[in-house]
Amino acid sequence: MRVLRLVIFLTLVLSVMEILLFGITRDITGQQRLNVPADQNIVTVKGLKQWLVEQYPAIGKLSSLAVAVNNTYAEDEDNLTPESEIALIPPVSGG
Amino acid sequence: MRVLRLVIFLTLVLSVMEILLFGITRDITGQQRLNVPADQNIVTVKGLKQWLVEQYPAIGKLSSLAVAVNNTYAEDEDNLTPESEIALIPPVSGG
Amino acid sequence: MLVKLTDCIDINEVYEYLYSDEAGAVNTFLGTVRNHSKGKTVIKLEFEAYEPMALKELNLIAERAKQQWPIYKVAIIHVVGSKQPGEAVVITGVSSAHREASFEACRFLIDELKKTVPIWKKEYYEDSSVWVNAHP
Amino acid sequence: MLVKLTDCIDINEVYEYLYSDEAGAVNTFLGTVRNHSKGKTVIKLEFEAYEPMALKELNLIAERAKQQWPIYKVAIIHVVGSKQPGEAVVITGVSSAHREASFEACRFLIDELKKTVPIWKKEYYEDSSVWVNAHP
Repeated sequence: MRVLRLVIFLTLVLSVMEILLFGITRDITGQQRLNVPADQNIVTVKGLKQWLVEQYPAIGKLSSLAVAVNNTYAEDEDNLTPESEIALIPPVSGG
Repeated sequence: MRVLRLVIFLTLVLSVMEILLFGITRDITGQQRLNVPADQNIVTVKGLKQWLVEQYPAIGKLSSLAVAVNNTYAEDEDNLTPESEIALIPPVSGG
Repeated sequence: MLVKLTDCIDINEVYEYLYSDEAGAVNTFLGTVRNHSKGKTVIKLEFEAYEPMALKELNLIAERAKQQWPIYKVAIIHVVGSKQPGEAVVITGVSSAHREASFEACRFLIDELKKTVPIWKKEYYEDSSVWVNAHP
Repeated sequence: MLVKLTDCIDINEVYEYLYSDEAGAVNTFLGTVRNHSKGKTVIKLEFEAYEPMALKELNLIAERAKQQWPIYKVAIIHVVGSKQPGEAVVITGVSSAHREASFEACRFLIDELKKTVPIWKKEYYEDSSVWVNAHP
């Protein structure tokens, strides 16, 4: 019983996804990084975007919303794993 | 008779046209400026070009030949007067 | 390729890098902070970058330019941090044998930079501020 | 407008002139002496200008650019005399609110300069020399 609890605990902790935030999404969330609880069962880019918009409707009002995985733009159907570096990319405005 | 000679002399001297030369036309003629004798009766840009090509056939072999009158490109039918600043413009190659 | 993020752009460094005895043409684009935007007086701009990804994207753009045009050297430098009107924000530069390639590639660099590189700017006016491009 | 013929081009002078708190975009084109031309090694170039007319034509081109694009400042400087590989020959530059106009106007300046301005260059190779463009 104790062993089972430990396994569940570790699984939850290890599988928390951390999302890096920049620009306006820092202002919207009031945070520089966001933890996605494992029990949300988010496995794709599309799933992450939907969850974010539910949590923070202001994110749904942006001109565009992209997700980068390991410093590369990801497609909606791409899979997410907790080991990846995941970042939310609101509309860029360099230059 | 002496007065007539003087008038003819002055007319010739005053009506000599001076042509400024640049670039390859300096090399062709061996001169920086060219005098067109009044007795050649050259009155247009076209006439000047024809005369020049007769005197220096190498000028006829250039990619283009323009004439500037008072620092402005002139057309073939434009008139020339000895009072103008006249320059021969071989193909330009600035830049 | 001279590709970096920096606090302050040094134009002479860019020219020294781009200069080459083989190249006859150097085109550069410099973006600076305007004192007006959409009718409002701009006090300052703040630039934030997702630095590792921004560098990766800048290098990708420079590589694509080198594949697309016969060019010798490519420079792209963008600032991060706070900038006031008149200050340099970005410079793109290309050297090539002939001018056509230098103009086209330099234009490509700045156009692509504005589309894909994860850098964000916040414009500060006298009484408000806004993340540029954030909303339709 | 900064329009002149000179012995030596100073890039910083050009940028100082073009910079403006109103302008967000500065495009410049720099032409330099290439060490090769049509397969031959270039030793030096000699530039000769019909100076009063060259200045008049350069000013005309700058004026036409100002009529055609919404631009703030225009610079065109060309050298006269002898130049070695790597040295600057010509610089054109434009500042404007947005980048499109700066690229297009700067390109126009150098394209027109090469077509109409009475300046001639002689290329010196190891064993010969030629007036560029003189023959078909």
